[in-house]
Amino acid sequence: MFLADAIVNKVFEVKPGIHKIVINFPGLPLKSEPGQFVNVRVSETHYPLLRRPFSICDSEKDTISLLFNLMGEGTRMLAHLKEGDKINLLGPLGNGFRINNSVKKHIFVAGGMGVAPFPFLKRKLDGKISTFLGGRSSKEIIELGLPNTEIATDDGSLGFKGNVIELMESRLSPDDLNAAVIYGCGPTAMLRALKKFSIKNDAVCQVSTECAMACGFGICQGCPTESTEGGYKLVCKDGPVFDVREIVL
Amino acid sequence: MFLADAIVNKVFEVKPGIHKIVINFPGLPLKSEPGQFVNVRVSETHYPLLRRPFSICDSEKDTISLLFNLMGEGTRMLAHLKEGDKINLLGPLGNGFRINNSVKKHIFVAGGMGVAPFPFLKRKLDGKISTFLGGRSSKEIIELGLPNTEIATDDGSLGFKGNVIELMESRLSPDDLNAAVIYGCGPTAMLRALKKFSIKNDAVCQVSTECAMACGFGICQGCPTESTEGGYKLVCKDGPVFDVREIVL
Amino acid sequence: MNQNITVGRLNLKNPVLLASGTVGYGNEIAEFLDLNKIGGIVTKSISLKPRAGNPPPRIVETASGMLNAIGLANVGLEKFITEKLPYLEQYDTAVICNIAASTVEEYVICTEQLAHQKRIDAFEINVSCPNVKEGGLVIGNNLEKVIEVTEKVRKATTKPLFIKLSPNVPNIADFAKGAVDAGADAVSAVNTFVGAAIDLRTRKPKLHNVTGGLSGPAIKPLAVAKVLEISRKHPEIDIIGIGGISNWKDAVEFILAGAKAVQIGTVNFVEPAAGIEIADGIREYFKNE
Amino acid sequence: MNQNITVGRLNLKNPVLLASGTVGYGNEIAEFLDLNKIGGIVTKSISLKPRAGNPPPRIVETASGMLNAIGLANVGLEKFITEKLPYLEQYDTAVICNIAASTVEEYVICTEQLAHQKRIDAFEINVSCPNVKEGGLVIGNNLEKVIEVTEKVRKATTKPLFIKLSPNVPNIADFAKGAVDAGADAVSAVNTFVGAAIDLRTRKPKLHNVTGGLSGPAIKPLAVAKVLEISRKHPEIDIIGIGGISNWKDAVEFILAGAKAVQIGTVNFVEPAAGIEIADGIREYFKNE
Ligand SMILES: Cc1cc2nc3c(=O)[nH]c(=O)nc-3n(C[C@H](O)[C@H](O)[C@H](O)COP(=O)(O)OP(=O)(O)OC[C@H]3O[C@@H](n4cnc5c(N)ncnc54)[C@H](O)[C@@H]3O)c2cc1C
Ligand SMILES: Cc1cc2nc3c(=O)[nH]c(=O)nc-3n(C[C@H](O)[C@H](O)[C@H](O)COP(=O)(O)OP(=O)(O)OC[C@H]3O[C@@H](n4cnc5c(N)ncnc54)[C@H](O)[C@@H]3O)c2cc1C
Ligand SMILES: Cc1cc2nc3c(=O)[nH]c(=O)nc-3n(C[C@H](O)[C@H](O)[C@H](O)COP(=O)(O)O)c2cc1C
Ligand SMILES: Cc1cc2nc3c(=O)[nH]c(=O)nc-3n(C[C@H](O)[C@H](O)[C@H](O)COP(=O)(O)O)c2cc1C
Ligand code: FES
Ligand code: FES
Repeated sequence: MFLADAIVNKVFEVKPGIHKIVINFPGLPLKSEPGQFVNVRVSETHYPLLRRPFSICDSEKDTISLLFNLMGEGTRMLAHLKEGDKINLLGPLGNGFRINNSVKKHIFVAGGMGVAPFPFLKRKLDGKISTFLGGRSSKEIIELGLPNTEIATDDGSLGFKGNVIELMESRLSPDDLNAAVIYGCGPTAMLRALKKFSIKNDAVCQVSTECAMACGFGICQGCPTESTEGGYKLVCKDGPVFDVREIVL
Repeated sequence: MFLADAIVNKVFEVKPGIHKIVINFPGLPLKSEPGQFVNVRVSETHYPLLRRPFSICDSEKDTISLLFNLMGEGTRMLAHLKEGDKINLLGPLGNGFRINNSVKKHIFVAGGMGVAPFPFLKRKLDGKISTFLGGRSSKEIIELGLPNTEIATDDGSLGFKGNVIELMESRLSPDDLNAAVIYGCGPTAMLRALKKFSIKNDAVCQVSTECAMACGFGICQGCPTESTEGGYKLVCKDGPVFDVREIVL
Repeated sequence: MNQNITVGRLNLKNPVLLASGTVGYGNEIAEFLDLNKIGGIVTKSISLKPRAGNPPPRIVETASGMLNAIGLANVGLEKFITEKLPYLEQYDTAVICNIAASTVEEYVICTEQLAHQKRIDAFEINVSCPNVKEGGLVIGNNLEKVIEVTEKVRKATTKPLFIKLSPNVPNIADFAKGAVDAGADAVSAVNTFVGAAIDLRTRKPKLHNVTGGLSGPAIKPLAVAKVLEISRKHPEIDIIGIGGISNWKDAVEFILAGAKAVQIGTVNFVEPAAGIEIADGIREYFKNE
Repeated sequence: MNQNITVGRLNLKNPVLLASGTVGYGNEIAEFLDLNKIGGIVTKSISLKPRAGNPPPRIVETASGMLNAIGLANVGLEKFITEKLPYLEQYDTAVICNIAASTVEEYVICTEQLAHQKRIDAFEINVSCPNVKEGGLVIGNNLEKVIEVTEKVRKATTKPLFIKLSPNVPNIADFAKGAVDAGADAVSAVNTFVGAAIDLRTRKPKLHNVTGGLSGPAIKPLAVAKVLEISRKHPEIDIIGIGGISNWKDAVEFILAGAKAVQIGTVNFVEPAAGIEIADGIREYFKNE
């Protein structure tokens, strides 16, 4: 695990309100797995106080990139960084996607910003990938050149009109699903529907979850998610990626 | 009085640790008097919370400039501003130097950063000006091209070896002092010595003082300085410039 | 939500009040903010005689907050009536006169002498100043004393009466109940929290008074919890929420926690026009109610 | 100042301790900071039986601070002894075992069962958790209860005993005195302050538990004032200062205010290696004494 200053390579707007930051951090890419995250110190002052967690969006040689929405003060500060600025990172953190390259088909299901971890995941997978992106409208759809992308929007402003699970349902046969692993990331409502869908179709499914975090590495107990076996699991340490059947959504 | 966003023109280091910021603020220069100050919002967040007061160092057409030391978080943030950045100012605040151009001689006495208000004051004065700059060492001496500058350093690393009051004493005759107004700005210890000197020599003397401030415009009562008549005066509203005989130093 | 509200029998054109001690007597802040657009102004605590206040330093900045130990510097009752109150005649906004005192008797005399001033719409009794030896937390942290002051001051005026509570107690809801049962129309919650800071160079407290009162964004969660405690235990009590409000969202938080109106303090030092934006933001948030 | 200090009969190689609940049982933080270079570690509050803790959300960030309502999630006494304590064998640092309980009896039983663990150098009794219904502030804000717990726990162990005080009272010095008179070797001051935050979208409290404990830089001035209050009234009492320390200057402030040692909490989440820098900074500041 690393705890160090890194150097900003570039920051740019992918589409309105959505930014990508590329950070030079020798060593980190090699140690990271898709689905893991980094905890970023966005300010050198006491405001905002806590680090901000972001999924590793992609990782190449000595750089990692993060994709983020402008939510509040922290992401605003990130968006204002410039080439050459220093930024302190802690990571890689958590458990990423379990990779099984013996399966024939990989299915990415992302709601809005949930697309973030998939470019990195794509790099580690063999076999066919299908990508389903969902959002309320075209504004929320972030296309990152993922394989075989199909899009669903609630308002029909782009692609299929309806939610992303309905889109999947209409595109995938039981045979597809039998031989596939589904990787989901997005809002809880989407993950909940995805869980139902996976169980109904008896499909293997891993989901990346989110939760307010104070530390990101297991010392504060601030990030519980209900376990299906009773009690809690910690999103930062036991997750953020869980088998969809492990947790209550 | 103004309360508005202004645009940074430039920020540069005058000498190590000492910066000048030039700010474009149409209207402000015309309304300002030497010795007045502006209260600067250095951060858009809650940290640092309070505005930071700075003397107007100089003022031309549509710009004002501030000269500052790196003290803490606030001045660090100021130093990091770039051309075109927005900055919120409140000012001009307080009572500046009372200008009487019927006197023959003006004497500037500055300790370290206390030189800040004098370039602006110089612009408003007729008659001969003598400038005395003091500091612990040459590092603390900030020369701003003021007329007839003489320098004193405690360690003798530049100019006269000794304090600035001793330097003045050795340079000025009772006649000089009779026909002059002294303007002082610097650490309290220097102002205290200057007060003694002025009283002994029966010289007119105005001093610019400092004090921790919360508001800068008279609503918090946070900036009292002891009045020689008993009770307190407010540095932000009654000052920051006082007749040296008005206040207990 | 109609902006026009009533808190403790006092009608306000909107729920935003400027807090005592953070806007003097209104004249300086009026340069930046139209007092007509504000629910009301709470004047700097007035005492029977003028007070010079504590020696400096009186102010220390802390993380997202500030400590003050002003020590109730004020012009005194007489000058307040002759010099300060007339200025507020020109404005159509509520004037709440805040009173501080060293003894129970002084609170009563002060209130009596101000009770018939037309320009005063309500009284707020400051029993919770952390920066004075007498009359501050000696009263504000003592339930019997707060009840005694309230009962006696109640007899001195028929105008709406608010008691400004100390947050430095574990059971503020009992104090609120005590005050209201003793005749207060509403409670103002809260005053500042006792804090201190030490100077590493001198090795002494930074404030001459040793301790001061903490205000600003740092205390918002603490103040919200105090309001919540009162409103959940005693939903019938009218509360004026105070502590760390710096924008309309913060103000709405207090209203959702159970406050009928709010006061803004420290933010006035940083953004003197904030009151207007806060009133507008609250109106917008509740516009469909 | 010799870094080697004694607080409440406990010898420490330096005055920096990692606060309970902010470093678990030491293993995760050990990746970032050499525990051998720290005065000691206070373990997450241990209760007789394992506790799952409160439902989420448990964390809310505030201005320069954070609210937590973890609810004492912990592995329970048995697992602590068998799985957690052995890990700390390898380190030459003080281990202070923090105990939480719902009843006076549970505190006593818990301490008894742990008293003979060799790796435990001292006990810290948490009577001041704001996030549980029983055993938290019901005890911590009640002087008689604090005295009762201290007296009884004192009989259960001969090891150094610290009582962790609630700051949510107006007279913490009385609590410190009560605890020490009842047999405590030192007091830990302070635990978190009760706070809350409301969500503007749901209009409900952001924390499932409604209120939480405020920690971080925001509370530093409040915590320093509490330490100052104890040390000025009772200079003979050993104090461990806690609250909002994020660098060595903050730590020195607490020491100048009268603390013999300090604990650092929230900063560990942001800068997990901070403890070392803080210990170094303190050493440097006091090097000529
Ligand atoms: C493991 C993990 C991975 C993440 N990966 C990404 C990512 O790749 N890209 C990305 O844009 N974001 C990601 N997030 C969310 C991201 O951490 C938050 O958006 C960010 O912390 C917001 O910081 P802020 O200071 O800008 O906003 P804040 O001021 O902290 O919050 C602004 C608003 O956003 C809400 N908010 C804050 N955090 C979250 C959250 N986790 N989920 C939903 N709403 C929230 C707040 O309640 C508030 O209303 C991830 C979170 C986790 C836990
Ligand atoms: C009317 C007035 C005019 C001023 N003009 C100038 C000016 O022209 N140029 C300039 O450089 N500074 C000036 N100052 C001082 C300036 O306001 C402070 O240096 C600044 O606020 C420090 O902010 P900071 O956040 O960088 O430091 P902080 O973190 O606030 O403080 C860092 C350190 O500096 C100390 N400090 C803070 N304020 C002062 C102060 N007023 N005097 C002495 N020490 C202080 C603090 O105690 C602390 O130790 C003026 C102050 C006043 C009241
Ligand atoms: C500088 C200063 C002076 C104050 N003076 C008074 C006062 O005279 N009377 C009073 O009742 N409250 C006084 N207060 C308390 C405020 O009215 C308010 O209760 C407190 O600051 C919390 O609100 P805030 O966080 O919005 O500032 C003062 C606060 C500050 C910061
Ligand atoms: C997430 C979290 C969990 C905590 N858990 C405990 C605990 O189990 N027992 C305890 O005595 N104190 C607990 N505390 C309180 C801290 O030990 C400390 O007293 C408090 O956080 C103030 O210090 P700080 O501002 O440095 O964080 C906890 C604090 C936090 C932030
Ligand atoms: S965020 Fe601290 S334990 Fe998960
Ligand atoms: S700084 Fe507020 S009155 Fe002077």
